Amino acid sequence: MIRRREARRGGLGALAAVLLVLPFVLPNTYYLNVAILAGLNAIACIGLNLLIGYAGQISLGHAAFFGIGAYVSAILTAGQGWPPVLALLAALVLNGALAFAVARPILRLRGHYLAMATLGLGIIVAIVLAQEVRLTGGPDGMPVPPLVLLGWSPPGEAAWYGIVAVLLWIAAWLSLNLARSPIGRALAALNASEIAAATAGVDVARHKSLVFVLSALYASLAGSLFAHYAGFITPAKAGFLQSVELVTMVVLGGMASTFGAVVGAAILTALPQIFATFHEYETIALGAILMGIMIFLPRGLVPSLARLAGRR
Amino acid sequence: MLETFLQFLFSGITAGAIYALVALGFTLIYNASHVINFAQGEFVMIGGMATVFLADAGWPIWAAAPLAVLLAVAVGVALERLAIAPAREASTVSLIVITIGASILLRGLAQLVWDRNFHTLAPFSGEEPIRVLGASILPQSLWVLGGSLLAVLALGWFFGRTLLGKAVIATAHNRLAAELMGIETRHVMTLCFALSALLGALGGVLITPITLTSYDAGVMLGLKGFSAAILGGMGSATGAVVGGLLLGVVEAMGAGFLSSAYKDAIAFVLILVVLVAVPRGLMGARGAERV
Amino acid sequence: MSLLEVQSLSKTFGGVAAVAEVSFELEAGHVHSVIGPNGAGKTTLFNLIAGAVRPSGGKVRLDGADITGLAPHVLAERGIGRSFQTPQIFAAMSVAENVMVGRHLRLDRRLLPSLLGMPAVDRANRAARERAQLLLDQVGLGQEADRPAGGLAYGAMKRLEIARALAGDPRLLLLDEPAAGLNPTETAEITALIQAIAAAGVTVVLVEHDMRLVMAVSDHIIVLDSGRKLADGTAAAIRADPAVIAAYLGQAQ
Amino acid sequence: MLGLKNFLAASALLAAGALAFAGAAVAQAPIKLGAVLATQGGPSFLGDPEAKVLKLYVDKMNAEGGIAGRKIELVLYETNGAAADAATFAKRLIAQDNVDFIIGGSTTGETMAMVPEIERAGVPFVSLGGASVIVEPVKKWVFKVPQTDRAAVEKVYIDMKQRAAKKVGLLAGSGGFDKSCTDNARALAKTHGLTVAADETHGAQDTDMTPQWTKIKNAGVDAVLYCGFGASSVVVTKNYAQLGLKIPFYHNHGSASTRWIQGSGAAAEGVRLPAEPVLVARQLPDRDPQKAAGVAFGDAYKAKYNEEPSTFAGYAYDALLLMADAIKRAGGTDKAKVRDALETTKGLVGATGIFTMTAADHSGVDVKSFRMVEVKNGAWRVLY
Repeated sequence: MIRRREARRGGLGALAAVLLVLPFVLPNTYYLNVAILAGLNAIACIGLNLLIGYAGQISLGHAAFFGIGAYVSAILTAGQGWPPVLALLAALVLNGALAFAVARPILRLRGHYLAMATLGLGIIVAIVLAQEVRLTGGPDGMPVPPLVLLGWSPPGEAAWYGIVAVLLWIAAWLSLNLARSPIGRALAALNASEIAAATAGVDVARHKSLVFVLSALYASLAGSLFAHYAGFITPAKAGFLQSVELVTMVVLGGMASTFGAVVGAAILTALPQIFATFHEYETIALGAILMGIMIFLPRGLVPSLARLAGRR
Repeated sequence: MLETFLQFLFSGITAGAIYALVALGFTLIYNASHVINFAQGEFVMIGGMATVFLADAGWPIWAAAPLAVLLAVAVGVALERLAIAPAREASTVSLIVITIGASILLRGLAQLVWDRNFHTLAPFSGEEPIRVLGASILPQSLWVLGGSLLAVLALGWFFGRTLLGKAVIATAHNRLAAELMGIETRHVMTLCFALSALLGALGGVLITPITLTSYDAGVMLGLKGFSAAILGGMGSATGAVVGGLLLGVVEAMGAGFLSSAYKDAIAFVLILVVLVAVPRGLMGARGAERV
Repeated sequence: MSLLEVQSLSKTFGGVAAVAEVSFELEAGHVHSVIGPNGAGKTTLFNLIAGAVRPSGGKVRLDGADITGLAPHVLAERGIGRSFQTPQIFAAMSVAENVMVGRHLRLDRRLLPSLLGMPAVDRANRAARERAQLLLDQVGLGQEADRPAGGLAYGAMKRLEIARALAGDPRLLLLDEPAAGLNPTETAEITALIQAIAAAGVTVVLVEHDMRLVMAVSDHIIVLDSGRKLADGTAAAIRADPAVIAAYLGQAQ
Repeated sequence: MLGLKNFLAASALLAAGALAFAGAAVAQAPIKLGAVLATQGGPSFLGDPEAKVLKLYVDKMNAEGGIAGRKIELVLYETNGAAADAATFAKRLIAQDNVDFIIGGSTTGETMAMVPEIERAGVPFVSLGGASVIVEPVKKWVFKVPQTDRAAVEKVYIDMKQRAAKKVGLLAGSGGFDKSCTDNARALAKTHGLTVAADETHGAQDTDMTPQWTKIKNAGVDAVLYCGFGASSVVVTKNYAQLGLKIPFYHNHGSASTRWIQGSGAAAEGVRLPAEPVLVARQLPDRDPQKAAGVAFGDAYKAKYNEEPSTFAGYAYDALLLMADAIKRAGGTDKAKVRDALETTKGLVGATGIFTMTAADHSGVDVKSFRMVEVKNGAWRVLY
């Protein structure tokens, strides 16, 4: 246990160090932009990892919560003139309520059936966002007013980077705290054996609901911030492919590893940028790398590499 | 009214038969390995695209189609041998990500080797619609429907009557026990991927005259096929067909009687309701977990 | 007064009765055993009592309160602990963490302090860890506390399950074949362990095939055959029961 | 120290990644043209021909000595139509590639996502997106080539009225292109004396649209406008023929390609749509100023890619023409001067229209340049 606490502190320290150094080594605002997007994805992935990695419950519809976060922020600030922070909180409440309402019936399902149910849920949300043109602007999307915090609006990439970096660090810190609490152990327990966890006194349904809501809140926060940062959103951000991308980030980085979620998000956000100049080879390279990592490091990057490093 | 209803029904059956064919491919691989192959839609795409391009190069359809199917089978075998078998110890989710990677890779290859346009094939027996009580259905839809039924019968015979098929079932139930009984589970897995690719590609050839095809046609087909397979109960061949047809008919009725803008949402709501009521799909395996 | 009262409990799976009209009472502080040939319904009986399976009919009362069909985690809260026929351990966790999960109900489970990593959570974790070490020492796994549980031998997993169940401070402990797959030395250890648990005031129910173990520790034995109760009484009485002998001899030959 | 190791490993990977995409040093001499096009996914029917044209004509212009003696260097980023990616690529073109001019956003969504960054940085920008929101209200740096989809709908409605239609049915796909078209169709119906009697939608890559057609038929409409593109536009047309419908049937310019006719076969006969001149350049009368440009463009495209250009290919060509014209008149690549020159474009004859920009109009073409065409014997015929 002591060893682990140190590892947690070391990891959080390293994360802080990387986040602090990054803006000084990145050559221009474009790189900062990629870092911000990676950071926002990472926040969503840390939440998703609580659900998939720790509790072992797959969700192929998580982009829906990201999308709802983004659209609630967009609609309330652009259409209703709400202050952005209030809109962001409203998005959290709405997403939390939605996740809570669907959690119990849906999380009774297991494995591929759960994958199907969450996938269906995500698609339904994406369809609503695309069809309700009057509210959401339809498939072509809608503009979002800038973020305002206590009368201050982040003027550019650097300020945004600061906000996202701080929130990312806090998100990781909360996730690591939860993981080593009795709740975190209960999640890992129900992941391994639901019946054994229940027999040990873990209210399985309640814990599944709890982690589902929590992961929805992470996605909602990331979505609201993304909407204000990008200044424009489309329903594609809530779609099936986006959900698959989030899951892929978590699995690629390493399941049940908070830092893995961050690394997975960073890599999958940066990779398309690296390959952007390959044009028709871009998709081939992306697919091949994804397969290669999962074949040779099936536990995901961070846990597999940590294991290799530990062996030496 | 009857005419309208019949037309919706025919539309549903046309779409449903297509979903059923794709769902059967999912079922086959799932039965042998409990892997959900997210590249299943790409097998369908390869079948369609390869046939189109061979036909464009002057090959007659009766030669182009088998060759295209053969190509898909080769891809299926390669996928199993190069990507799934080496990662046998990986978790289910990791395997899903591998197949997602494969689907991205295959799409990338298809747009490089072929192109990014949509293509079509001439219908096998003409375009003259068949009229029944004022509603109409294309002859090609009957080809697709017949193909699904034939596939179900063939699979039923394969799993129920042949030694090889029984070996597949045994492998699915308990790999270790199957190996102890002398079954080469390695080959069983490869065989299932090959068969699944064959089924998918055959479906691709049959449906292209109706739906057209393009390098990314597999995404939506894969999604709908997966939904159909789950709705019917993953692992059941009959369930795949029932799920496919039901999904198609619900979409058509939803579009016709409720709202065409929300027809996909209506279909997914139905799937959610079914899963909440019957957590293992309509015809999925029943029984309590043993502890 | 009896701790657990089972009244015409039944369970059918697809028309086949796994447990049929079984009734008995368990006296507090004693060691009870459920024996019977394979397929007699012993594990199903456990599953019914511990809430893993909902009964088709009948009643279960704990200390006079009706607990029929309650969820496993509620029953755990009421004081029922159990182990499984095939060990259900949390393989990815350490041995000590497995036991700490068993302590779940006695810990601070509020969300906010957990997220914020408040000192109270640390304190609870430390206390749970200490308690886990004590229990692991008791089942003979004290040295393995920090190893991954998935790497344990089969017999050790069975003992780990007992430690995990004890961590919840149960009043009633159901042990499903604790001695299966153990060598004679280990069986002797488990025998002593069961006696120690009972001596501490926990009511124990065993499902076990090892008759020597059963006869050595049991105050009271229930015999099941094809889902029905065949006999019910002290070890000596059961040994002399002609119906039991017939059933067992019929089985053994 | 597990976590630290994790993190070191991760940072190393990231660093390697960063190195890999650190670009080469910026060269001064050439004109840097940035482009963001949706060559993949649903809208690839737009982006794919557009990218082909840019590659073809940048090479062609360079072979002919470039613009005002300077070569053009094309920096092209491809998307699948995702607006978020387009925004990132806009930042990349501006901050990383230091481009002088940006063409793209094949779709309205991409364009609108790129606009905030482009307006902030101040780079002359010509969009290939269709919706009118792109230039209404006028944004300082943003121009566009395609006629607004509103103009296309108006052209169709005028033709419907001439055929004495009163009730119109709408059928559309679910993409942004489709939705924007139907929105206009709903809004404009009244002013053209039409009522929308049926309003149906199909999903992306749907396999059968006969339910929608049945509902439209039962609504007793006099004419139908389809808003969509790609494989779906073929399936819709085939289903129309399958049901034996005889209602006057219009597509919007999403189907304006030879590929669509080939895919639809006999079912396409009699379908009308509003098209830019490039699609039917050869049939235009010789006195039509657009004939020469259109024919030359079509021949060059066909020679290189062995297919007829769609109208979308024409958009990219015209965007290039607008850029070359503006840079020549601005006497260099000073961004503010190029922008001012763009805004004073006058009578520039392109493949899809004749462009005259003003401070109030950053689109520059009007309804007159649309031609109404009809499919006859498997080919486009100009009606008027």
